[in-house]
Amino acid sequence: MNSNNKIQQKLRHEAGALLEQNKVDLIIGFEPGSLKFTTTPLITRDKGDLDRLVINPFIVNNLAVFLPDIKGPDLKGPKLKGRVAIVAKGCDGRSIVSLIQDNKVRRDNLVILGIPCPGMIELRKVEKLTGKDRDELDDIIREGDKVVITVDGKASEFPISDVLFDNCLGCEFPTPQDYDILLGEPTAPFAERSAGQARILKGISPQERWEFWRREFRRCIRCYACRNICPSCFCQRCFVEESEPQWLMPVPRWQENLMFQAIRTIHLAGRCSDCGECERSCPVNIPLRSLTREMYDLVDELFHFKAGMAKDAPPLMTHYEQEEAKDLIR
Amino acid sequence: MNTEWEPQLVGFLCKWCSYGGADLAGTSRKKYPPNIRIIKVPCSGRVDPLFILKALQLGFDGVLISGCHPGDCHYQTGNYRARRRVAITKKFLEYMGIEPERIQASWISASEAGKFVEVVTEVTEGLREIGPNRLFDEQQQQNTTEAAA
Amino acid sequence: MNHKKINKKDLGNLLHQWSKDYTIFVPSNEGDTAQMGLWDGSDTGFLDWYRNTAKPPKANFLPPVEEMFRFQKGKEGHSIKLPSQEHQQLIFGIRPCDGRSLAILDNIFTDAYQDPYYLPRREGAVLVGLGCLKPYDTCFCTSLGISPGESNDVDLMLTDTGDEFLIEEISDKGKQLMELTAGLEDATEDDTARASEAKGKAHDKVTRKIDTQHLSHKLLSTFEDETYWEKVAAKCIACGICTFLCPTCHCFDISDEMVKKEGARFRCWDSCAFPLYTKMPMENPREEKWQRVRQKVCHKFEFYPMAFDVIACTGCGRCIRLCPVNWDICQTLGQLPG
Amino acid sequence: MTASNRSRFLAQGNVYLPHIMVIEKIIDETPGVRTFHFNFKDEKLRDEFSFESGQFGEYSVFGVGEATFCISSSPTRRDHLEFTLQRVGKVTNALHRLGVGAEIGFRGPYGNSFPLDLLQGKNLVFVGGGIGLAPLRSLIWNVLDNRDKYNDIHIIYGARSPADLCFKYDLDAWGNNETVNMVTTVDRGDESWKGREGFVPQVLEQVAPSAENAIAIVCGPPIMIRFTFPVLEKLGFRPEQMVTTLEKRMKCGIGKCGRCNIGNIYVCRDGPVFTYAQIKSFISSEY
Repeated sequence: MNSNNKIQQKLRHEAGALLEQNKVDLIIGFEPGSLKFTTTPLITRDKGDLDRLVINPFIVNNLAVFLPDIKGPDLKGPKLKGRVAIVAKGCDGRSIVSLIQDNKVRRDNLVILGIPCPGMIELRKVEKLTGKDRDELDDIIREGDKVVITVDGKASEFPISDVLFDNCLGCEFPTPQDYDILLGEPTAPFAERSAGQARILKGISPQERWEFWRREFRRCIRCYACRNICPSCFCQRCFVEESEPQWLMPVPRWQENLMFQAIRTIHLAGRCSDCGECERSCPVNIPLRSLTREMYDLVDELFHFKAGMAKDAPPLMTHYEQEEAKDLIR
Repeated sequence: MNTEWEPQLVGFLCKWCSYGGADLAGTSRKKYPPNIRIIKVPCSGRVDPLFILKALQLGFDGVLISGCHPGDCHYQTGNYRARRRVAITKKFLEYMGIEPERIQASWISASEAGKFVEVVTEVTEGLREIGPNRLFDEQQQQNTTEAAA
Repeated sequence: MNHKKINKKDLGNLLHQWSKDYTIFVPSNEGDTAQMGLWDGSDTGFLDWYRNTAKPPKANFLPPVEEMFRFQKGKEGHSIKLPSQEHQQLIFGIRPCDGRSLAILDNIFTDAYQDPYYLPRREGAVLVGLGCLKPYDTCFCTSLGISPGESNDVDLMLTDTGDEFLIEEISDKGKQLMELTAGLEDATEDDTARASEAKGKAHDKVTRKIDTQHLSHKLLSTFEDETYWEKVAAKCIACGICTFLCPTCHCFDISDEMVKKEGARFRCWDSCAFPLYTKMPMENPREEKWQRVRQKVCHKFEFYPMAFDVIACTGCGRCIRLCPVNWDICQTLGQLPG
Repeated sequence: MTASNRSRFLAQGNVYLPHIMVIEKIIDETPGVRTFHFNFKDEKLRDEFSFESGQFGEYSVFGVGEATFCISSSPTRRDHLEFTLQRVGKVTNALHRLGVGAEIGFRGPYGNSFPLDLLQGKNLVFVGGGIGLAPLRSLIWNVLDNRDKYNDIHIIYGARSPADLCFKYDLDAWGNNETVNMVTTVDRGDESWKGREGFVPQVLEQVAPSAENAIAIVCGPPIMIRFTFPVLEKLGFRPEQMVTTLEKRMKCGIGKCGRCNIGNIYVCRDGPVFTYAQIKSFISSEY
């Protein structure tokens, strides 16, 4: 689309200037993926790579995941020494701020290239809508609040809300909270955000909810994609890898799987920006965002805290108010 | 047929306040339900959500976290942090389907033997009402009242 | 050789017949995730949507987690009890790439020591292959000597000829099964011709290619090229998707559990993508992410062929299709310097 | 060397099932290192079992897990088996908590062994560091029990401090053996230490055993091994004259679980004993 093209042009230009003027050492952005309708993270020091940078409705990854020097248990990320310019949508931007709050990255080492985000297209939804797999689709074109999907040469139009990620539909802050350069004009969130609330389990009994999760987590293979794709999961050593004491067996049984995800989500309290990457990356389609969004809403309800809004604010769990959550304690 | 099920409760008690309260209850020969197993912790702020979930996974029917009253923490702010943690854990696990009655928190000072007795009694009775913890059993939870009936 | 055929509408009856001797597994969709699941006894609706499973059929032989044995501590010391095993499974609809993957896995589980869990399952199982007419854009099986419509690694091979399936006997086991199977029609020459046409078409639909010539040599000369591997690995998030869901990855972990004097030893999938996999108390030979990515690539395309003379990749494309950052093995192989 | 061994190890039945063993004696070697004497609970198996110096086993504490250690006793001494371990993790900690009479699981022996046929008639130079003496010790006793088959024997052993020296009873025995040239060294001595000071590779260079008709057998921490090979080369040893045993994280012990590979070599199946010539030709530098 036109505006994307313009933003893309500007991005390449700005990124090139930053590298050229030695203001940053590394660019983290998106380039076209190897498959139709996909993009892939581009992490480069090479100016020659920059004409591959893209902005389109498929730039789904939360690139903040690459920022902490150390990611996961003894798991070193790419060598990010020096200053980094990073492309950030609204949710990515909040993850970055959250990392700054947690002292995982320094603001003055970053140049944030903000993207006002109109929402990303979820291919699973397109597949459901058309009854076709991604590779069988001819084209997906976003036109404002419509999307035109072409299958077997036949184009059909749908409202954009039919194909956007739930977290995009429920997004409160599509424009990054903190940026150095904003590519494009700030965007407003969707007026009607209830579709993205993800409280899919409200109104059923605790037993039914537990039964639901028990069933879902039977499928989990413990590939840890949810953890490794998550910018807020930056522990050097994850509790599941502790051996003394061994909190969890490393085997993918539903009891352990469920406990892993419960504790992981609790660790995300006040950090999760609802980017939905955990759910998107899950190879067995466990609705993980239902959990993270619940946590997102919970911290807002209980402590009026939203993750990644102010880089100078203390992280949720290191802070307290005299009067809060009193009714939960006897 | 009629099973002699008794609720099993694990209590993480802060060594400065609540543990003293429990101690006092004992030395002053107050009666409280024998269903609680007490683990002394240096501060209620030491209680990791993992402890709570692990206790439930091991089959305990409920978990009680107890520390000093707000403002009285030996380490100044430990209990305030515990409060945030407990609030989030309790509410979140409720969403996952764990009955809120199974996760309880209280402020009990070293002199409040009476409150300790009261809290343990109430929590135990609450657990008796909701029945045994079958959360992590392999098979789907049958009618929980069946065992009690 | 004379082949048989069956009308698609009668497939349920056929599976029902087989279910008397075998536990039947068919492509099933659990929570939008395709895998070889227990057949419910009637549904053949998978024929409408099935292209390939996300969870590879290796899971039926090397399950994500299995109990190796149980132990008990009594007055007389420890005693060990082996679990009983259900061996007679029939997997319907396995794709040629996945058929090959099991043949590849057989190497490792028969090498030097016979694996007492995998092999009995393998020996007891019947694989009914189903030719692939609609390969994904991630498929590159033809570069690895596999044709989407044909397989010598299964026991029976089915080809979609429109309203019917042509059934070919591939192995002795398949032949025996056919002898016991009633109610099948003989295929005509016309049927066979239509089947081979379908196979040819399918073969041409696989457009993604890798060049396996000199691959081993290139990997060897690139092995110490840290810059290349670091660049390749930069966007990898080191999760276990590509290895767990790879039909030929077979690495596993062994761990114990004990509750109240009774316990079990488990074996479960493990992945070279995880740093803990090789971590020793004092050092870790593959601490860095790029070393682990290199290990994954080299194991499949260099080390495994050195040991067993076959590339440990079938071109099924799962690792590309399911990767959350679109890390593409074909690109990595295609851009190898040297 | 590996191919012939493979068929020999072909096991019957379930290879993952451990034998129940009983701990008969525990020796504290250093504050963190213990030697366990153990034996098959089933007395029939005591006679049936055989192994060679350099082979290893998988030891388990039921309910905790399995870990890999070499058999540190000599096959020439059959009344019991020994293994030696440092407490570093979950399983080793659990093993250290066990007492005499406790039961452990054992499966093995796995892997290849020191090439005795190659060593016969040669001058032998044993170079060991720290707990790395455990596999060497099996071989040294093996050699000493057949003393007439071998020529000169040098043993150069070192540890960080006098307290870190393992198998002090063996060191004494070898020191008192007139047919052995025994040198013990520590990185840093204390008041009571009257022996040599210095790192093993340096001491090796000072002792300077001749490479003529000799084989060097090296085992110790990786850093020591890396510095020892160049010294041996300087002394005139060819890569074929240097033998070592490698350590990797292992789970299955039988070449299936995947983690102990170096290039196309599985240390558990193709090793753990290699000549330096073999290691040099590995594709991977990950050893």
